[in-house]
Amino acid sequence: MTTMETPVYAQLGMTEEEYRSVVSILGREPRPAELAMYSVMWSEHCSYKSSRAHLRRFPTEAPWVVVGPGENAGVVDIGDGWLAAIRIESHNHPSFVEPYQGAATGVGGILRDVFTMGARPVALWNQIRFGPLDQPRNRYLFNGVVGGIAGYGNAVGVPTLGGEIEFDDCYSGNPLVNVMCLGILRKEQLVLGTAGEPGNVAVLLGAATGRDGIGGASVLASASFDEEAATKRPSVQVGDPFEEKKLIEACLELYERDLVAGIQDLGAAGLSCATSEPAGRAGLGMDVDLDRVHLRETGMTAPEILMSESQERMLAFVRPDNVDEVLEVAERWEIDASVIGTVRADDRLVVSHDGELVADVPAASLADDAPLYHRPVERPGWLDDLWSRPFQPGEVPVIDTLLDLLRQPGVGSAAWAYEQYDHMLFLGTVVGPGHDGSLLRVAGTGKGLAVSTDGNGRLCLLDPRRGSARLVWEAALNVAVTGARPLATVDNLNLGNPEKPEVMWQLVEVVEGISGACEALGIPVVGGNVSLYNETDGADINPTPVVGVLGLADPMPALPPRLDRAEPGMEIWLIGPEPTDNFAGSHLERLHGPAGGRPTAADPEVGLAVIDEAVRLAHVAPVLHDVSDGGLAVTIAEICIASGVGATIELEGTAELFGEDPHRFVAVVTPGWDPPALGRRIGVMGGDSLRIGDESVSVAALAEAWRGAIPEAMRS
Amino acid sequence: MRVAVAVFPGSNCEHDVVRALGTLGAEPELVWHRETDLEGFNGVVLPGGFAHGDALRTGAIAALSPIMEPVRRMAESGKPVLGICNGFQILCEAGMLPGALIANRDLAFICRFVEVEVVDTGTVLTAAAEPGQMLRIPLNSYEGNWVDPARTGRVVVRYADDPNGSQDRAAAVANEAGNVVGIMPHPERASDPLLGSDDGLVLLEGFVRSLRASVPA
Amino acid sequence: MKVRVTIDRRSEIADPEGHTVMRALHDLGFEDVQEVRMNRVIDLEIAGDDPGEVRRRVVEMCEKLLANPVLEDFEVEILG
Amino acid sequence: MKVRVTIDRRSEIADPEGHTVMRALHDLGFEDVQEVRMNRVIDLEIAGDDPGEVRRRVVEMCEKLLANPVLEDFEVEILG
Ligand SMILES: Nc1ncnc2c1ncn2[C@@H]1O[C@H](COP(=O)(O)OP(=O)(O)O)[C@@H](O)[C@H]1O
Ligand SMILES: [Mg+2]
Repeated sequence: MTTMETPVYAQLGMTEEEYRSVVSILGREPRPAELAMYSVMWSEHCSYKSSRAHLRRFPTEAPWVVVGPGENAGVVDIGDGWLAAIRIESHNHPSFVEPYQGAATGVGGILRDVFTMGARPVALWNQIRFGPLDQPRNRYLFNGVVGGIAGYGNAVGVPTLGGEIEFDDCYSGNPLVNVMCLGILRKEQLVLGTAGEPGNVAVLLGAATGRDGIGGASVLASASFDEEAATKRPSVQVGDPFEEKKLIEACLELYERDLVAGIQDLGAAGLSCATSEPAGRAGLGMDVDLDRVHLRETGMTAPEILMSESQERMLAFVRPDNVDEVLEVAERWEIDASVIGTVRADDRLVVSHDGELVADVPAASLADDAPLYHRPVERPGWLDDLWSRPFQPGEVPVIDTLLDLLRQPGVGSAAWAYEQYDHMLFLGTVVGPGHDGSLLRVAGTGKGLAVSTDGNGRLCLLDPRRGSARLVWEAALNVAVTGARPLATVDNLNLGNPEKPEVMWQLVEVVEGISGACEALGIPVVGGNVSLYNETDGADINPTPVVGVLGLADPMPALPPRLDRAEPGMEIWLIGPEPTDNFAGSHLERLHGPAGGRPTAADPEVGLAVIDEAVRLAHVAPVLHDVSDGGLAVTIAEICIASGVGATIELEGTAELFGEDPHRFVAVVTPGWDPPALGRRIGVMGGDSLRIGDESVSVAALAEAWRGAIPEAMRS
Repeated sequence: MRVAVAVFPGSNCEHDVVRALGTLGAEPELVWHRETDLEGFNGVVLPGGFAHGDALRTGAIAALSPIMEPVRRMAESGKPVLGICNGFQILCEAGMLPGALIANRDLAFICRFVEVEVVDTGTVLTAAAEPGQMLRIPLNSYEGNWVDPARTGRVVVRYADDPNGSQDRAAAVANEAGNVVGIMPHPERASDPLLGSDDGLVLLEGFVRSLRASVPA
Repeated sequence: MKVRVTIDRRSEIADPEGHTVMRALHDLGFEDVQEVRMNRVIDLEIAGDDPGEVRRRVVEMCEKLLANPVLEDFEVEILG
Repeated sequence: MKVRVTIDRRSEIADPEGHTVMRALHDLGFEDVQEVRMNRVIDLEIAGDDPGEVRRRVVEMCEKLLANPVLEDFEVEILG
């Protein structure tokens, strides 16, 4: 019925006003294929129409930035002729529809963003969030997502070094699945997503095109989520890590042999995006012949081919005299390739199908003329109420509280997940999952690259600006405890419905928080992603920005700190500011009830001094571990568990032991060292129990609680 | 002392194997799976990964690759042939080692260090180890559960604890002659203390020693 | 009772594994293979002797766990 | 021609997948399930119109690649 009345543009998710601007760009009514292209390119997911204006706030420049936001991945110079490429993406809605394939195709997509730049992907991370595991549906989603990440990442042959897992009611109807990838490349191998010059030939590489994802990822990620989800199911994309592996190797060979002028991955918006963006960036146009696209299904229409989100495809732009060689490389790696177009000297994107013209539009207009919304922004009225009700725990039983915290699936060991991921491939993982930041050695340079990602929806609900700034500081400190200095940031802004002014306010605050912290740290934002409409049946998720900080350890410590290197007799030091009595957003608060209060703000001056100290200590201390989820007591317990040694701690008080204020870390050192300025000695390693004040618990009992956290919850 | 490291579409540990063997004085060379001639090599390694995406059964398609003909000839003439992880699976599928590898008992991919014991030092992989020697080496597989209905396999390395349901706790298995060996954990990943262990070196050294003793094909 | 459940991936959903197997068959000289789809069979032994009731139970199992409704169709066959 | 190959893991060989599924079914309250075996089906489309010849070809494919004689038995069914 509705199809009779609803205009096609509206069925494709376009507003009337957007439709009118297409008409005015073209000077006529669009043809069906043209409308299809504009609708996907102008979706929220592809055009950032609600967020773009605000993202300009990010600091994006530094002398070491080679490519900032705007390309498929950010690229920074790490010296000795090497570059690092990094990017983060979300696959939230597809993972809710089909957790295994949703997560798997998310991994596939982020890998393509990185090897599109000429880089070999060397490591993956994931940041995943679900509702509580006592609900079977959440267990199903968690299991499927971890399975999909493992299934794809392992088979494609890129190690997954970790990430983070958070559980909260607000994700029950809307899990978050973010994935991040790091690649490295030689300077001369950098490739951009440009069509190059007129006459260049477009070669489509990889999987055959089917009806996958039509009305899929970009539409799914650009509208609210409700029961209608079921009807969107037929478009589920299926990942093929084997195809992607061959595609990676083939593309890297093309770059090495200097056979491509530019290349673009096919992600959301498929061919529509992969043809128009590179042409638009070059200020040129392109002739595209859809009859030459290798298809998986028969009877596909032009709009379907243009909108298809079939995975594992790349579009390479090649000088005519190199085409044969490119096709040979493809054949040797056993991937399909077809020549589908030629770059034009003017700015028109001209598409034909079945021998007929189906589209003729200005190429750049699909990206550049996308709508830009300045949606209303309003601070939520309920915030003051939340701030006025801080959680005040008073004195708590230390060991029972510690064990309760260790049993939380969001605090206890994540080994259940990361032992399903190959995290050792390439012999580069010096510090892998289960520590703070990951540390990879860069072969032949004496350097290390460190990465940490952090998110905390609850903290950001209570204060999106302070919360998101603290994420940057936390990630930076995590990188520093491996001996690396922060170099660049990527961010993934997972938020609710932008048509609500409160959600737009959260967006603005989050951008401000991240920007402020990055400026204080002197690091640029080199890329990111925005995922909006994370709401189900009208309820928005907590604002959940995720930040990833990349750091460079130069030189890499000879023996970088690890949690498992504490030995009896070593001293335990706490470095950082005195605690406050603020538990807003902490795990102790989560244990006891609703969120309340206003989180402590980061202190840039202290933050920088602490980071300096961490980098220095990373060259001498066997163990460095930052104080975060669960507070100091959990930090110490994790060192005891990993090292299999007890400890005696001479500290008391709920704030000292369970507070989660920023800028604090623990160092375990051999006695007689040079004490740090911001530090105090808080205890000593030894025995087989952890003793805090006059309470104590065996390390075995701590380990049992901590290791069992997720497995027990999954069995429930 | 040239050793071929076979590369199938979907292999991913080939560079790691080259690096580890290279530091031990061998001359490893990558060889694409379509190669039909391994003349001049003293031995061959089938590295880990997901050849052909593990489609159908892990190792099944790779076992029929052109390169498996010369690999088989090498094995028959007594030269050292080593399969690591996916390589072990390929050797079983090719019928060059007894049994087959099925999904892990708990139906999850396992990536972590495991303890193993060398129980047979009479093979090309274990020649440099002591009988009973305990090693800490990473396991990294979904189909690491070895079954051998005919019970003809020669178990040469055994898990200290059973991580995956493997028959006889087998972590490595050899043919009767001891020159063809498949191992599920990755010795090349335990080749540097900075990465957590160098216990795999004693195995790779045994293999390199066997290469040295082998005359090129 | 013995029950056989056949679970087929819906034809519009990509089947990369089937595609890889087809390529391998072509490589082995079986060029007459035009399509390969990988599907699953689950054989169950169920306590009970009322075929209607057993079928109802198994359909419920398929809907809850055995088949993935997003990707697959299933068929239940009572073997007796 | 459409051909269906059913590949059954022999009953004496462990089936961790079937075992896991059975446990999951028990957890969901389907306690009447006494055994679960996971097998696979390969659906092929083969050029040719002589059923005998097509069957011969497919049996050859099974022997060469599709089934592993150490673990599995196979059955070929011409669907037409
Ligand atoms: N939150 C953000 N912070 C910084 N850069 C961003 C953010 N969101 C998007 N970007 C940048 O905008 C560009 C376009 O992103 P997108 O269209 O999603 O790329 P792709 O098609 O490769 O997924 C990218 O360079 C990305 O890094
Ligand atoms: Mg991209």
